[in-house]
Amino acid sequence: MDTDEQLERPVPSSTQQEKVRLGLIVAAALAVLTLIEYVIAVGIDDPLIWLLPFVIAKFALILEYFMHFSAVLGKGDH
Amino acid sequence: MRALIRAVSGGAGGYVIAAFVTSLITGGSVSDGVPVTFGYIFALLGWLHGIGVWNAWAREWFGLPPKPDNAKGWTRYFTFSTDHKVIGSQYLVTFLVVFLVGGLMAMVIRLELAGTGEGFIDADTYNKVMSMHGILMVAVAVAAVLGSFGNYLVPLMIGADDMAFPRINALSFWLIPPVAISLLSAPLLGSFEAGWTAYPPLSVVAAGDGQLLFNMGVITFGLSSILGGLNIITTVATMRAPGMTWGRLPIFVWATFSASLLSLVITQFFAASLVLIHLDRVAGTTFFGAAGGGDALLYEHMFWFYSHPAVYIMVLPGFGVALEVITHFSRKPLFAYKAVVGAFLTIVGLSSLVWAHHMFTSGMAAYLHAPFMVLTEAISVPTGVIFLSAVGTMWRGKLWMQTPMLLAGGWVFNFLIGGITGLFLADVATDVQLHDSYFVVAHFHYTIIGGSIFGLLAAVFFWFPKITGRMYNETMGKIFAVWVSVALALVFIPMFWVGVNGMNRRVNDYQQDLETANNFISWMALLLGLSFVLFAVNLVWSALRGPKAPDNPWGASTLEWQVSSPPPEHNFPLLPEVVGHPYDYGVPDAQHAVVGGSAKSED
Amino acid sequence: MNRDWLKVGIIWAVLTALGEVAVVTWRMFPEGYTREYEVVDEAYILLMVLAVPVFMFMITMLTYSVIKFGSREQPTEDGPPMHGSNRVIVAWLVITSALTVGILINPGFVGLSDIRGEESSDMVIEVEGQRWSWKVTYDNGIVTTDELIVPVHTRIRFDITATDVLHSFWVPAFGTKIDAVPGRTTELYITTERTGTGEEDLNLRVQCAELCGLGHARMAMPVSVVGEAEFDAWVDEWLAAESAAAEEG
Amino acid sequence: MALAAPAAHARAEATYRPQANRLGLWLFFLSETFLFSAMISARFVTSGTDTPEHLNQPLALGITIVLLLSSISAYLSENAIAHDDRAGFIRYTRITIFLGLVFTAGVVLEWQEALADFPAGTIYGSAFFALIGLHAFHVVTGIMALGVVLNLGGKGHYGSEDYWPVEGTVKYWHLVDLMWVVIYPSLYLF
Repeated sequence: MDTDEQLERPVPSSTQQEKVRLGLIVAAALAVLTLIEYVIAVGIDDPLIWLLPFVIAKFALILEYFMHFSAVLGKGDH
Repeated sequence: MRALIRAVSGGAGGYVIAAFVTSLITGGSVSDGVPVTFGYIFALLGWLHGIGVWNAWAREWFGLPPKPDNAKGWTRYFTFSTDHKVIGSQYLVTFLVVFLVGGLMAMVIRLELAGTGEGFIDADTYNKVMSMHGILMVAVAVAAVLGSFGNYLVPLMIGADDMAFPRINALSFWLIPPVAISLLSAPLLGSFEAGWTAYPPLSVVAAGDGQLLFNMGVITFGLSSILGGLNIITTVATMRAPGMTWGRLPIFVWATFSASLLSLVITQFFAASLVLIHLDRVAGTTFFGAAGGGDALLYEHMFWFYSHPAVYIMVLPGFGVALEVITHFSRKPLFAYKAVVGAFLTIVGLSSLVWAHHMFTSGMAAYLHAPFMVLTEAISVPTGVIFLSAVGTMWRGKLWMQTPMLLAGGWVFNFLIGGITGLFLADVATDVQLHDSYFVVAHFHYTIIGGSIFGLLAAVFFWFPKITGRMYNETMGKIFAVWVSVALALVFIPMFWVGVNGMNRRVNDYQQDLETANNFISWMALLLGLSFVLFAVNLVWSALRGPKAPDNPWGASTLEWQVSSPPPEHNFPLLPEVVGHPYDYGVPDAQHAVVGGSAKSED
Repeated sequence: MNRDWLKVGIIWAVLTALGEVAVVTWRMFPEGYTREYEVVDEAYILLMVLAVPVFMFMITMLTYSVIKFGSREQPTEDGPPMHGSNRVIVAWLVITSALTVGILINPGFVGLSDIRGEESSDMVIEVEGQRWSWKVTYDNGIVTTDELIVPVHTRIRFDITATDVLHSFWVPAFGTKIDAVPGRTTELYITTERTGTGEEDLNLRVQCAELCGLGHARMAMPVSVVGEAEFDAWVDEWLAAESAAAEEG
Repeated sequence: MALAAPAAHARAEATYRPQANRLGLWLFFLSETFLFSAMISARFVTSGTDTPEHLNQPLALGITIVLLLSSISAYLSENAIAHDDRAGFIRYTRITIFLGLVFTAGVVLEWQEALADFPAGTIYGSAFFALIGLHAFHVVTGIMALGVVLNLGGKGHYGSEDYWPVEGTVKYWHLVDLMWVVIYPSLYLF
């Protein structure tokens, strides 16, 4: 699996530390988004429309950085 | 056989122990909702454990070496075999038996309806038989072609040695027997009267716990469908032989692929809606109870979001079989191959957007009527392409009128009637009168029997030599093909008439003036039922005593016919190499594939 | 090849003509009693008229191919390699799409607006379904459970609900139906046009059309469409009987 | 299967497997998404965006954060085994399981309060228990799967060349988190 990723990316850069840092940054972003969500929900009546962008953003972050969704599209056919 | 005995005892033991322990904890009766639920879950686990999931698979999860059951000969059909050909045969035999059982129930229904009043059976029994006939036949239509021929043929046709996930494949078959057992035993737990559609509140308030076994059985069946669909999609996407591009896939593979796409995603909606019914019955939730603020229409939306596309899960493989048979027996390339593939995928996309045409009279918001009518009728355009392909392929071909070809012709005729009468139900003005009448009964029997069951019958005869290695009896086959087609028309054409004349469906009694017509239908139904005796005799006798079949009795071009009958254990001694279209009949020097390892470079 | 097409064309034209004559002369629907029923009947016949040529084309192609090109023996050579030209496919798509658009407009949208009609009524009748009987409440307070009596030439709105499970309010001779849903009130409009009684015509009955359990098939009650004078007389009689009963009690 | 197959098939297996596994897993996720969509739409159809007043908001925010943290540790454990850091893998997987158990305990606590305030017989309660129950079922199966890979990883299975079971399990764990991203606002915030 790793070899596949290396084939795709020209620079064999992703060392363990760099990936850890990336993961922590994404997680921090998720935490911040969640807290903002909570604050909005407490502050505003009927906050559906305001919360949707946050839901979509969190969804996309997890899908892309934690689950590597684009990898499955890139290697779809053989 | 040992595995099967272990499985049965595991299932029975699991049920008894779990139900008993749960009833002790809840302090209620063993036949209450909660004990039945847990009993079923543990029965399922016990069954799977016994059949070999533990030995062949789960041991790996704990770092133990797996102990696959390497049974040979006929006993391997009773084990957790991962050979897609064994699994395909298991599916086929199971569903043919279920089909015949469901057919017997249809006979019981027609016996009751031969005259007015309560004659043959009482209303409660009638509702049970009617519900059972419905769900068994729906299961047959969903999985008979897809599960059996899909499993058996997809790897062969694309030049693979097996499915992508052989163990998941075995699992998806072995989930079926518990489903059959739980459905058949549902009436024993009390009334089971809500039909296969299980509309709440009836399915929630109905006394007796047959509904619980129905819910869990159907959810398990859904799981099996989802896993099967997932497997076929992955297999087609990743296991194709070198040179087998998407544009060279046999049309049957495209058909199963499209049906699998649908079954993968939409089945979850049926599962979810039954989970909600189950919770309403067992856990005291109130999704569908008006008193607690629930809404019965929610179920109808969720249910039809599955059950309308499910019709295409049923008929798409049938389309594939019919076109496959027609092209081989016409000795011509499949007419408009690319357009047909496009039509399949369009049907997949559109079919999940049309569900509410089942609800024109349900009391849903009036503004939904027009869009759903438009979308529903739009689906007739891609379906029309299939018909174009069928008659275009036959036109000026060299038609060989063997049994499979006769049945494929019957498929065109019957599905045509089913499709055209569908327009009357998609149109709001006619649907408000015809909905829930016998017109609907006739329409969907024409659609499902025409689209799916005739595909199944054609497939059975077409691939019988490949699967069993023996030829069926051609004369008996031809008599059956003509008999079943004629009897079908005699049963269901009059049903359109009684529907238009005011007879509603799912009744054990009807108005006096329709007695003659119903009596006629019942006799013709008996005739239709008898034709399957001939079918069964032909298959059983031929499988045991029929003459040996050559590898390619039809002179067909696709890959499964290039190996021995029945195919060797790993399908192809060497990976085949695909060099051309599957159906290039009449094209000089055309070749579909190089099989057997003879060296030839791709050009 | 051209001769094949000529023959197919002739057979198709003859079969279509016969089919159209049959569809127009043999009215499949029995007589109805409302304006809505006529809308349904017309839409049904129009769909039949449009379906016949399509059906006959497929049947002609199918049987002609089998008879002309079919053989009991295994063919020794292949047919011509026709893969299907884009022209044929496009033409087919255009024709089927045009037909679809045609039936969407009429009877589709036309029928949809016709069958709904105006949202006004001369009379409102409440109907309540329960297992396994119907309860009818008129706007003047009359309650019946054994028959539904409506005046002729009247636009009536039915307010329908159910107390236990789903039912469906269907009078086959009225040409329309709607479900009775617990917790909801659904509305159905009809305009009566002819008189008749449930004894003469079995399709003049309120029939439950949604599976509701044991007594589903017999959840029916007769319907009478009567002249206005007769209806008024029935109302007076009923009210008189009620007040007499009230005095006695 | 593969062991008994001739050489040609062994070759085929080696080239196709990882790709097939990954595709299969994503198809399964797609299917799961439809299940969750069905349940979430049931919540909005029956009870709109209503929420009762008695919801324990701090607890819900707390378990949301816990689940998010467990996603990070799952990410770190996959990353560790991909670089042959077995000790890190074991550490982070243990943390993930622990956080998953904390989340489950939070749900149990929450249900005890909820049963009193809005029982299953109310329409919001129906949606609440069904949806959280469905999610909790996935959490529990995820914990079991993590337990299996932890056990096997501890026995020396997996390495940078072959860690598909870890990858699959961790992806499943992220799916559980992903669904919570939608369920949490649907039930508590909207």
